[in-house]
Amino acid sequence: MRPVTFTLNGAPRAAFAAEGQNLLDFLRRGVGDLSPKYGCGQGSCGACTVIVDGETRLACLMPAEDAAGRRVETAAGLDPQGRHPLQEAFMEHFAAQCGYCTPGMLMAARALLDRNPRPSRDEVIEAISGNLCRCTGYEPIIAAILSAAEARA
Amino acid sequence: MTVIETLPTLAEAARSGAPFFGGGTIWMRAVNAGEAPPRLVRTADPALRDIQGAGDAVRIGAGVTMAQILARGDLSFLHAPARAIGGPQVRNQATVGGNLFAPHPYGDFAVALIALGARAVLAGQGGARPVEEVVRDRARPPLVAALEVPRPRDARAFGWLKVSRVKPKGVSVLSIAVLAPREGGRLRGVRVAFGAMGPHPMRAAGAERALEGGALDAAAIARAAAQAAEGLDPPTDAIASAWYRRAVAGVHLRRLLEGMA
Amino acid sequence: MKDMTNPGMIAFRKDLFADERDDRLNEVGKPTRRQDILGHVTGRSPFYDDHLFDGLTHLRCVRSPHHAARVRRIDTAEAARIPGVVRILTGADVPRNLNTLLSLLDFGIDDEPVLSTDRVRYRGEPVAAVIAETEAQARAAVKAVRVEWEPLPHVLDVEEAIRPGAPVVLDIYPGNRFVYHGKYDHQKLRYGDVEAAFGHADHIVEGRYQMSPIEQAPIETCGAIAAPEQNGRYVCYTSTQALFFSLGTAAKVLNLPSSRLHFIGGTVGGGFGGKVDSIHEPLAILGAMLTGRPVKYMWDREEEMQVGAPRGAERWYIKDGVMKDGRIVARRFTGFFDSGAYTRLSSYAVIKAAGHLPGPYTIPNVHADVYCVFTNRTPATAMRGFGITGVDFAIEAHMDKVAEVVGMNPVALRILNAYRDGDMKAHRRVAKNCALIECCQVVAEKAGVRLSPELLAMSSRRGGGGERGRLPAHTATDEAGRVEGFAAQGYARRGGPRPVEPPRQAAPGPAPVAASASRAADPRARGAAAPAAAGGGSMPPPAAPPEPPAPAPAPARPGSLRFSSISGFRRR
Amino acid sequence: MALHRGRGFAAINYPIGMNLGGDPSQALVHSNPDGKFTVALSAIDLGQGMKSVVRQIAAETLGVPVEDVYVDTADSDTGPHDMGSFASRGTHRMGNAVIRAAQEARSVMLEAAAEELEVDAADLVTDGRGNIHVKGAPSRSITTMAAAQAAQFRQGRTIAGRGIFLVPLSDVDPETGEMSPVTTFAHAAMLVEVEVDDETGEVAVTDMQSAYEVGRALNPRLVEQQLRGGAWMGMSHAAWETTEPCYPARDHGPVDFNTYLMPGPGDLAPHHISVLERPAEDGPFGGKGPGEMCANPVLPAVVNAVYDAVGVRIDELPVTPEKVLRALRAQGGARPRRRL
Repeated sequence: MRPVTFTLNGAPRAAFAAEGQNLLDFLRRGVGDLSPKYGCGQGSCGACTVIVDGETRLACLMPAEDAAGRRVETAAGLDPQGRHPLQEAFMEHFAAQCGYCTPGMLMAARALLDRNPRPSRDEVIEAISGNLCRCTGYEPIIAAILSAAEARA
Repeated sequence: MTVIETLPTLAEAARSGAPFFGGGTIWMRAVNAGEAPPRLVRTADPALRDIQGAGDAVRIGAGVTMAQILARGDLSFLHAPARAIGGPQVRNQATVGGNLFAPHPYGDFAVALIALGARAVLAGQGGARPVEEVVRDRARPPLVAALEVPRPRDARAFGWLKVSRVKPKGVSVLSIAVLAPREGGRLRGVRVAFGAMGPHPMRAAGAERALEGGALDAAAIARAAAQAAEGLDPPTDAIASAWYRRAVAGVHLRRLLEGMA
Repeated sequence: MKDMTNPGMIAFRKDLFADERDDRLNEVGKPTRRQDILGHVTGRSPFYDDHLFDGLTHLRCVRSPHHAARVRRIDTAEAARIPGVVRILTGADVPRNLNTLLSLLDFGIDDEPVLSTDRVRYRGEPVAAVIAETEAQARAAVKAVRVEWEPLPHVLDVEEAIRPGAPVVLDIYPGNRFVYHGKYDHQKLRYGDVEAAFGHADHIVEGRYQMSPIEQAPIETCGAIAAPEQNGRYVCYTSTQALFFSLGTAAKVLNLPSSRLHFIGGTVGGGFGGKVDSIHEPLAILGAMLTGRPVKYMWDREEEMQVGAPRGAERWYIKDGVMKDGRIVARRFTGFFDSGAYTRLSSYAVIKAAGHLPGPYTIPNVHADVYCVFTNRTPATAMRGFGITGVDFAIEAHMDKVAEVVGMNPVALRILNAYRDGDMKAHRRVAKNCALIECCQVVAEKAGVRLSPELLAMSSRRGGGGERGRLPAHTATDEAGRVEGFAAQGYARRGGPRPVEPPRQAAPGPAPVAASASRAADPRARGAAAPAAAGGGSMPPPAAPPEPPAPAPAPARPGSLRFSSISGFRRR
Repeated sequence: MALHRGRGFAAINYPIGMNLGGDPSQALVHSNPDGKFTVALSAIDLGQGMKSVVRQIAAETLGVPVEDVYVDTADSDTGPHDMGSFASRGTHRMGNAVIRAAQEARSVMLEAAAEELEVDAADLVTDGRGNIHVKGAPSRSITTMAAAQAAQFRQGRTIAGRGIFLVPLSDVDPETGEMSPVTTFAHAAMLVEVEVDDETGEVAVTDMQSAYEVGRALNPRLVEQQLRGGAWMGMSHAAWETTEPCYPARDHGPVDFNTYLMPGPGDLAPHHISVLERPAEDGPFGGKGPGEMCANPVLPAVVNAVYDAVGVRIDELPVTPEKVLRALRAQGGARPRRRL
């Protein structure tokens, strides 16, 4: 076990990480942020997507200790009342069904809009291409992200 | 249970004899599945993430990520193959060095490096070896410090194509990279490489022979397409059968070459 | 090239069937936001794995690398010494180590162990379960369990499995076919006389259709967390799609009254049918019972894909008799559901499919033989459209061939043959509330498919019934596939009758059945009352495994039976 | 190289609820002292919107705003028995159980209101905005909150209701297959357009035009979620997915989402949907279950469209590029049919 001190959604946090523990397990069980989800542990589904120092990362593929000294953002850090434009757009566009991919999808979308406030449809598709959804057929998610971009512009 | 140990220098990592943990997209998956060896090593050496050289060749540290390459306007010739790796999250993590040893059906970036004639600088040994030789060494992969990648003199001389079933992020049915420099209307130093057409990225000797020394015209393209899969040994997997890969390798090579003509 | 500038419109055709609807409603019909949506977009929706427990342990299974094998020995000594290992479970630890999912509906013989002790029937079948402090330790210990396997012959194709001499998957079904009603090795549907009608048809159109296995692929993998509650109860957080079904299964397998189980779920990360099987709950609870610790049993993605039950493969043969004008006068099906190594829900799907035939069309002569076949493959289970998706693919691909043979527009062919209110269906109930014609018309209009004024004027509400609503004067029946040695009742009871000798099962196939007898159709509706005890997953399990044997099998007399279980019949 | 366009059609019906019935659902509804209602179930919401649709059904039946209803599911200690969320049974079975429970609770609420207003409960109506008033006399009214408080604290009544819905289990005749499978059917028709590459066998779905008959769209956006997502899954089943690419052999089975193929967001096609509503006589407000049938017509429609485009029939799913290419080679190239 080694101590990991980092920033989670703007607040300083510290917890112990086990050898070989990935960031997903560390955030969920070590820190208690349950918003990133386990979908594969293989880097193939995107449900565990978080933002580390401004870049999207698959928490299941990142050693927990690598969070040391870095800024980690998760869906739990958007708006607890759901007032972030992306959250509003996902609700308005019925862009979630089971909701399991939603936190990761929101983080992929957020990273996109942070660097590209007015993305094209193709740029949205590229940005969410690492995040699988089995329910919606993606179209409502694409529509929600495009509409959030418009709302923020 | 695996320990991921960070050593001060690449040389020490090389000496440790333990497998090297690069970006982690391959090793962390194995760690999660309980399939990794007890010890993996890595280094925080910043040189691994350096990109140098504005001249004929660029030296790319083995720890440079696909996202870093995509952020560099001067490396635009590498953007298409870098974008073909994983999804955005994977590209923020996957490294150039790690891609050389990514097992089938991964490793498309190495295909581009092979076609470009890139050489791998090996840690602790000095000197550089052609990437197509290095990628063969699957059992005991050497520790790569950097890649020396010749810039194509003419952007049109380098072509890239990845065929996948899922868009925009999907693993390879196959990938193709072609370097086809022209001198006085004739192709000189043609290099054609395929991904997912063998146990590791490979050069397509038949296609190269068909193109070398001639014009990039319909006849040459047809000859290259006909010989595309010569000497290659495509695998069967969940994505496609060996038969299918062999059947369409020439079609896709022809389409790529037609776009470069 | 596709044009995504308009990725999709939705139109509500309130003009159609308006006279059958009262649209003056306050809340129903409104596009109200989902009750759960705020939880979803804030990451706070509580899925089963979002419940944290101190001292949580992790359960992982030791699995067969063989399609079929005898288990000679399971040596857990080395695994038990791995640091962090809390307990290793084998079949001997399971109070009632044999179950079939639909036994809760009195549907099928118990056939599947929770942890197999003697024999495995598919690659991935579990024979032991390791409980350890961490997932990594559990994985290491699983690798350290030594199993001596004796590989056995296996069979993977449904039609090979039913050939004489094929390796037997389950001894209780020596023909590798589920037994229906204690009588036949398949489910029959007989309506009219297809063979006679083929003789009068202008065209015969035949086809063979195959669906491959498909993974439900919910993004949340299946699993459960169980922990001791106070007062001798166990709480179980689960991803199940059917809370009381899983509770009932756990109660039966663990020999516990349902009152000692507290199941919590309801917020599930996608299911699509793959979370009905109740695989995780019994083992997680058993682990909690034997260790006193919270236990999580969660599939990883590889297990979800290869060990988790898929939508099973189906193979269908269809033969149609068609008139020049496009009327289909006879349709015969032979269908094979690939159930994999155990029954799970496939036996149910076969009856569902049989009841669905011949699709949404009024065809005066229909004949179907549908088989639930056991192979050495991952057991199949439900998935979105269970029992229907595969045969709908077959029917509608076949309709396209028929349209071509008679030279008709494919949409017109559907409308011409579509069922309408008042028509008699092949399962001998009158159709009502039909809307196939209208769906076809709306799509044709949108997509610019030209239909004749006659076809555009047709309606599901007109032209049905009458001659189309009458049962056939004559229905050809037969006793092909008769199986001896099975009791016609009470399958699900342990200690009940077993086949006394290898049952005789005629090899079926797409060829016409050999023996054919006639009998007058019996339009009398049979009593629909079901015994209350058969319904519901919460039925308490029997206190002790041994039960009195059921009465000796009696020859079945059609018409004198009252339905009491889906596979078995009890005398009135 | 040539891309060939083709169109394919399919039409289906779909049985709603567990085949043969025998699958009960129960619901409990009760009011808090302030007139807010809780619906207790053990049904599962796995994304289809169970919590939301029964919330609307309960609110409609109770005659209160949807905000005044919360659906609590699934805890076996508090939610009564339900067979589960499968077989398109959720909306139909549970919706009916909730209607019955809500009707019972509503009748107590109206009796309580009648006592406060000193009128006959049969003369009372709800306005759906939280008020109960005498029919034709909106001024003689009481809020549901006041009625609930009066019931609990003055009159000693429980505003609560129990509901169960059961389609009795049907016989199956072993000889003829005579049975009552279900009581209602949903319907759909689908026209799919594809482009087929005759050198690689690749098939791209380029357009979908559909009509779905769902009884009643209890929530049009939830219905759209099912139809859009379900049609995507149908497309996926048609041309991408299988756990056993070498079926019946078990080799090369996918173990992750990189090798288990499903269409990505770049593979989508426009999907234009028409919704028809012919109420089911025993459906809750006529509703049927759209969640399963939405995928079914896409599979055959894609296969038929491939035939229309290049003249090869792929009768084994999924329609992989390899199967198309092998069939094209066997046929000696594309033979477009263009019948639609």
